[in-house]
Amino acid sequence: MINVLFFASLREKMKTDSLQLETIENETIGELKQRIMNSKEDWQGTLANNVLAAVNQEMVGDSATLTDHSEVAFFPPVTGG
Amino acid sequence: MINVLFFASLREKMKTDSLQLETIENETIGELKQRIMNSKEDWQGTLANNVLAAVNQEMVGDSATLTDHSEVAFFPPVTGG
Amino acid sequence: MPKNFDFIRVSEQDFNVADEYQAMTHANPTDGAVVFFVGLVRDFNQGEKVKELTLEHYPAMTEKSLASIIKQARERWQLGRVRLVHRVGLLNINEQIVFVAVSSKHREDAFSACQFIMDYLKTEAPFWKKEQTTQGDVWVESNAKDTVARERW
Amino acid sequence: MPKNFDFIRVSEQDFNVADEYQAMTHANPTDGAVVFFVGLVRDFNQGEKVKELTLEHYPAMTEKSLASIIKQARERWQLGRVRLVHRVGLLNINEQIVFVAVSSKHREDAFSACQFIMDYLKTEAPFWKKEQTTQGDVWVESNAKDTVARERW
Repeated sequence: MINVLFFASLREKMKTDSLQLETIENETIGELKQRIMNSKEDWQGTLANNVLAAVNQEMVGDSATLTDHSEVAFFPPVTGG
Repeated sequence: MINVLFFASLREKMKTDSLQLETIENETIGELKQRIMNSKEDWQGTLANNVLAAVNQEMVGDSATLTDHSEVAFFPPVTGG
Repeated sequence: MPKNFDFIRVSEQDFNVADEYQAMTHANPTDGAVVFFVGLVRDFNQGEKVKELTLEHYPAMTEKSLASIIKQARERWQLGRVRLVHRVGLLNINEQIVFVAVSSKHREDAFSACQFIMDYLKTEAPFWKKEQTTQGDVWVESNAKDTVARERW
Repeated sequence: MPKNFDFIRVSEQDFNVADEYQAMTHANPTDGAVVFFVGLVRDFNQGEKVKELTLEHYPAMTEKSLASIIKQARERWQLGRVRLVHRVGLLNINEQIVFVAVSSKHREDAFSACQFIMDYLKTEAPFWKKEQTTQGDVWVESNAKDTVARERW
């Protein structure tokens, strides 16, 4: 399984703060985004633009690959400080 | 008359903190330096290098001209902060 | 306290600049320069009158991200102590949000590192602001200027 | 206190960073960024162990010079409050020498202006340091790096 977290405005758009998904071998972040967006009518387009990703609490690009038990987070550009 | 002040290491080299000198019409800072250095054996060379000048509390170059009652200050490069 | 000491705190609690400053300078005779940044809640942002602000973060990632930013700063400049405090939760106008302090033997290094840490924090650390304004609740949009500021390093 | 407020003090008295910070932020809801610099007496300078330090200045010129530096900073950046405190007289190791604080709506402006003020102060304001070291009393030599730092603005 992989654990997927959503934060801030993206959490509100997704109407959930997390998902538990099956692990797919060698899946990339870009592919995971597609899988999530395709899984529910309301989620279409939500992860398409201006979404950052972290795997195991480190920022990654769309080409990063996932392994079993990865913690994946999706969130909008950060606005702290 | 013009009032000439010396600060910091230059004051110690000159062995005085001030001089009262006759005003010479249109004298420049460069010329005043020469006049002072020539006026006493011990002062030869003291104002030749690495000396900053202020007239009426504003930094000036060697070409600035003096008027009666100017307050002239000579000092080494500053080291505050 | 060791010479090269990093301190990071992410908390709902406010911080006291006097205490933070004391922690930077106490028993630290080698660092002649200390630079601080404090960020506060402004009453206007992106054109709306702000009443209060909520700061959300990604707890498991936040300190890791801040530690990595400080580590990068240490690789670039010769630094003494670094302290970084960031608030989360509900904040009112004029409340303190973030404190970054850097000490160094050299003021140039302290200034550069403090600014670098803020620029990276603004673009990499997982915090998000939601403002309660007279026009309703709005998530703060990220600022293109912050990305530009980061790119120069 | 007016929004664009300059405060300059040259004194033998020590300053309190907490009070200075308070004066920067109290009733100041528009400035989201405050940058401070504090310079302290180091135990080593130019290779000698320093015991204490005496700061001489040119009283009639000092505040005039500092005011002119702040004025130049205000012409370049959009600033809120500026505070500058500089000590003179006898100082011990680890004592505070100088405090510069700048508030602004924009952190970039606050950082640049604070650094600009320090760079100019280091090369234009009429202060001179004499260090009492284990090797005797020595006037501090001006630093070529400070001149370079100033030239970039």
